[in-house]
Amino acid sequence: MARSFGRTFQFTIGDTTHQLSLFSEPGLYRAHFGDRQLEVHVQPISDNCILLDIDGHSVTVYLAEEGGRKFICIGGRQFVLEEVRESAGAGVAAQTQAFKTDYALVSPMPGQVVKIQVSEGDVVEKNQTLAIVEAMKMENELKASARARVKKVCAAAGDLVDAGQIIVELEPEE
Amino acid sequence: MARSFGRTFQFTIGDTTHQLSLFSEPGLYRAHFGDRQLEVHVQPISDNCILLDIDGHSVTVYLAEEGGRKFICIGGRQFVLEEVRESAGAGVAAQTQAFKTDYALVSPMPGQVVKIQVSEGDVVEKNQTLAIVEAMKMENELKASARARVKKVCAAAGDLVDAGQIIVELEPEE
Amino acid sequence: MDLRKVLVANRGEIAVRVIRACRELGISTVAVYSEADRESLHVQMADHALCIGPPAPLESYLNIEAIVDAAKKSAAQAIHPGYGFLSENTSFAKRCEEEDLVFIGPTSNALALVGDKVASRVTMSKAGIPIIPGMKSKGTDPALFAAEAKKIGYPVLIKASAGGGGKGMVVINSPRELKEAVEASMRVAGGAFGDESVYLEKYLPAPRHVEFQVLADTHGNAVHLFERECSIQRRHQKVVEETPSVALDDRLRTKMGATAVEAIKAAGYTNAGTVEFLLDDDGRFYFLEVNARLQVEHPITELTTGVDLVRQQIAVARGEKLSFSQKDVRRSGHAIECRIYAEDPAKGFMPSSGRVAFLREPGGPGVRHDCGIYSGCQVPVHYDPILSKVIVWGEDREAARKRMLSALSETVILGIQTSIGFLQDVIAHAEFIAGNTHTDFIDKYMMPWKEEADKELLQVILTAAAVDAQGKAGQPGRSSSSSVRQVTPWQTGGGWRVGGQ
Amino acid sequence: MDLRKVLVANRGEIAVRVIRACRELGISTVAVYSEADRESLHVQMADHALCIGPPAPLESYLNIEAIVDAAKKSAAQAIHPGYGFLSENTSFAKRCEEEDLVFIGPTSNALALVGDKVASRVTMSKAGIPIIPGMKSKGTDPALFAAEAKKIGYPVLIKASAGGGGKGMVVINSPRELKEAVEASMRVAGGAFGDESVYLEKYLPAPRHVEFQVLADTHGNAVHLFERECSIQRRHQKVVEETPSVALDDRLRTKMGATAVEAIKAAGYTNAGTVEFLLDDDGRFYFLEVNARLQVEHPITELTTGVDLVRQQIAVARGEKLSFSQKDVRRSGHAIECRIYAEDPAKGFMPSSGRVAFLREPGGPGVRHDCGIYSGCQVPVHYDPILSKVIVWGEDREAARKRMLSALSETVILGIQTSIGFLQDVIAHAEFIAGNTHTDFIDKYMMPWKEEADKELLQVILTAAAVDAQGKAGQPGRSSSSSVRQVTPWQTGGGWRVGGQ
Repeated sequence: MARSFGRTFQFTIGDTTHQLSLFSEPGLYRAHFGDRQLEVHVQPISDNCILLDIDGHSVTVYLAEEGGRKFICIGGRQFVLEEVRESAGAGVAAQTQAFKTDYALVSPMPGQVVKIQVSEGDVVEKNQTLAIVEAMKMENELKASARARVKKVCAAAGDLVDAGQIIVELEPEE
Repeated sequence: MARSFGRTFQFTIGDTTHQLSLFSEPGLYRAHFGDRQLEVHVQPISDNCILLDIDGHSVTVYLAEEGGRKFICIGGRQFVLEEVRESAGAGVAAQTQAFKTDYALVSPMPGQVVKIQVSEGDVVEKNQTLAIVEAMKMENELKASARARVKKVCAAAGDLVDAGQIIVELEPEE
Repeated sequence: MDLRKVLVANRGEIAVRVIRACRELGISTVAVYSEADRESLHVQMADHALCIGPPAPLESYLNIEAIVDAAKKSAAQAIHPGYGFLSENTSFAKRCEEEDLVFIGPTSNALALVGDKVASRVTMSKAGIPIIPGMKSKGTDPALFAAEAKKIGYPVLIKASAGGGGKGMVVINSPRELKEAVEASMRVAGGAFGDESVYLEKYLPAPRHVEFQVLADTHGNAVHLFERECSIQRRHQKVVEETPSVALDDRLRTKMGATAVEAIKAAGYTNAGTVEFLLDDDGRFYFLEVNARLQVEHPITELTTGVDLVRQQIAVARGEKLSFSQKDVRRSGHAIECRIYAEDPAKGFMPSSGRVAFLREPGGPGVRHDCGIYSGCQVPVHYDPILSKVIVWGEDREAARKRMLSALSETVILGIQTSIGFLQDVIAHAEFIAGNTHTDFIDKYMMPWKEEADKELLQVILTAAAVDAQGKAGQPGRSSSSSVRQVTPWQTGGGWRVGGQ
Repeated sequence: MDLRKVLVANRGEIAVRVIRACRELGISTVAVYSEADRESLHVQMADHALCIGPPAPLESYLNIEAIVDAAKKSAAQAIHPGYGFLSENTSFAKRCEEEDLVFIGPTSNALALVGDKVASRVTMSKAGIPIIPGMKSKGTDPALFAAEAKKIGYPVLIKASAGGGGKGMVVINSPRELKEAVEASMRVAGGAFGDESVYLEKYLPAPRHVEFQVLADTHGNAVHLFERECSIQRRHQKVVEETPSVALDDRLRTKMGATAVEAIKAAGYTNAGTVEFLLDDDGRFYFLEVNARLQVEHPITELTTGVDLVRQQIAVARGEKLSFSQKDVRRSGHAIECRIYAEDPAKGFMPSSGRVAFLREPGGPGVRHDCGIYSGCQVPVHYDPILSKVIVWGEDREAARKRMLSALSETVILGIQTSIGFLQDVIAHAEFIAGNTHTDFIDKYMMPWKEEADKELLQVILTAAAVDAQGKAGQPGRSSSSSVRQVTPWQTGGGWRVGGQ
């Protein structure tokens, strides 16, 4: 039996990081998850579709990469994955962090700032609305995820903002 | 007004060759057909779709290249074009010729030879069935387009043949 | 009257819907688009297309001057407004009348009456049709709202007087929230409808939302085309609609249908419209409003009655008489619609925008997909997040429900977040199966929600991702075996060596 | 009887159709595929997929052993045969019965009777149903055929006794052509059905082809679901089908429907089937054959009656009673189907194969697309050239006809030749509009045919090609103007200088 060489991958889905090792042989892949192993026959269909045969089950997977993330859809259900790469690890982690940080209020989507409800130096409480951003005709209230002090207001009503853009910088306030 | 530089194209559709010159300016193309001129705004939509605006008429054109030919579809009607290139001109002409020649019977589609109905040296009449090729469960009789003599039989029953492949070589017979 | 060219003053799936109807009638179409919509599907499908301004709705799809100008430039004889945008805008309808453009909808007078939610509440109340307790005049002064709220008791609901589609609607549970909510509602109403007046009514926490489709010609004939049950909502916007409603028996259906026709006649309303009711579990119903436009959910009525509503709209606009009367209207089977929004149901239905990297549409018997997107298109941030609608017909509710599940499972929209997975869970929910569809359905049964993969599915997802990542560096050869694929059962452990160890 | 897993012994659009029906019923599906079909759509849609052999049909889709083996390996309880291939193969049905696999179709006995065209001619003749003059026994000896042809007079028609779909059918105008034609027909019949016996009957040059859909359960109940008019044919294969037929009035419809039910009962036939008639312009009809399978054109019956035929097939196979009787069957509106073949109508309908570089499916209200292909798929040379079916429903024939034209105009299949343009010309033809649909329609009105572009369209095509070719070398910038696109009228001459001059 030929020895096969594998490659280890790490993907995050939401907040969770998953790891697997993939071994490839002609017409066959083996995926290892710790002590569990999956044997997979892969039939490429198109740029956005592969057909997997796993244990006699046929699974059609639709996939696309967009903005550095992998969108994977099976049975009409979509999952968004980010690959954690050794070199790019820090960057990805930092970006993920930016969305969760307690010390900056960032816009979770592209949109237009409707209203900023705080000023520099204000102390804000957890769940207090700091700003309102409109996207696709919906107003979205952006709330503080913890008690904090406003360090700097980085956007004004009417500004167009990108996803991930900092709107209000915060600093710890005990 | 800036001088614009054009490029001349030749396309064949069926047996007819058409020529035009195309001039491009920012956001606008001008196509010249002899003394007639078309001004066209082009909006690329995707790899297989462009949107033309011609004289206020909006025309969505679907296109793809496959096997060296351009497939162009407008309003559910498809046209197949071959570009005649200076250098490749001879080759294209020769290939086109192969389909029309009186001196070889070629398979017009990929398929399987069911029967060869002639032998070397036979004299065949116009419209005489020389061979039967099956494709997609349909038998297609291939007939002589003129009176001729069989020079060589190049395929046998059971052979898989490609489009354009010579099945029977013929020579003039008066 | 002969109509040969219609301008469609809308975008997305509804513009596509109207363009198709016109094409079938031999009417040529003019699309209008904002600068953000140059590559949009509706632009590709029309016979003519004109850019009417920058992305902001007020400068393009709500810009009456630009649209009237486009109609004149393109020699269009009529304008179909779709839903949203200018569809219920009295000034626009009036302007069309003045410019001798046929507005495919009610007259500006009828629109003014029913389009003013407060005025129509008053009208219906006078006609003896029950309305929800609340203000019978609109306003902008928060004190006015506070007084009325105090009188009828919290919770109350703020609504845009010119509104629709849930825009500007805010529920208020206590006096503390009132001022901010009134302001927010006014802001949204002003932006969306060009009219910032709002009003307040009693908030019924969990009614059903049942509406009747009506059609009225300009010769005094009016019919209803039965009801649509639209109770499944998020952010006061409908998500799932079905017909018939499980909550109506034939007696109640007949009564509500007759009331709907009465209401529409009382208002002097013509063309297609919808009379919305709130219905409680005791069979009491309250007039809510008239939607003076083609509704997003009109296809479920089309699938069960066989009446093409856009075609009827055009016939009425041409001055034709209705070709059928109430007794000719039959319905059969059951239809369900799911709206596919560009949004993330796991994050409070936050809108999502960007590029649709790949689209696969559902198909097959009884499945209709009214779609405004295509593989590779951009979903702009400026407009309603509705991407498409999956609509199914089945012999009965259960057949339709299963067909919807199947259709959603084959719908693929990659590159942005959508509600497809969430909708599958709604349709598969035991309470939905049981027909317990009230307006609080999503809050009560669906929240919080997340796309969850069990361990096996998760492993398949990760494997696919890894194979894809690997593939970018070079795929292994395709299987060349011609025998039945031999796959061993799920293995644990085994003698495989990790490369490098 | 509880069915949990069904093997679909077919490919292409019909396999997809059956898989969808099973999915809606909660039945899991097993696809089988030849080596040429590894990437086919039906393989992608099934829950399980097994390769059953090389591309040649006899070694895969007609390979009874391989299919029965696949059913056992995958623990399928039933087999749906689709149409064509083994769908009317008595040995296969018998083998399934022996192996305790449910064959979703008639019993092998009924199949043997109606599947033998000659035997069923005899049976029907005895039951007093009119048949076309010709042989009442099959054969292989050309002398036999010559004698019968001489007796009834030329032209005559050779048909495969086990056949269907026009395979092996040859019209003979003179004794000279007879021998070659009989041989060709036997060869095709042998290849397609595994049975090379053929027979001969009088050729009616221009009848209408009208068929009745029937459904019979295993409890003695049978109904018909009205007719389908299938007269538009090329190479004896249907191209356009519609229902209702313009040639039937209600009296004739009732009479033919009752005859169809009688015929099916006389044959002891169960499950879905079709009784085909030839109809002349004087209202005389002749029994042609029973198609003992789901027909390609079944969707037009589904759209007008609301009955899901595949679901009914499965219910009957489960041993259920029909849930409705003849008086419950209602039809409404008009439906038309166009078959999209991979073929070149400009070259004698020569099959086309290769890669589908791009697919755009038609959509919208009343449009159904039963499709077996996708963007990027290969169309193999080994099988029937049917790619998909565009099916439309409309309130009446003219509404359906216009909808079909609209749907075909938005269907795009690039990279291979298809019949889409040809079909548009059929549907738009004055004789089609007038309802003059006879089996010689295509020869009489459509031939020769070529996709023709007028001068203006030709210039647009060439411009698009040139822009595309140019684009490969670098596109000019997108239009950055935000104003209404200003386009001058078609210009002739002008001051533009050709580069280099």
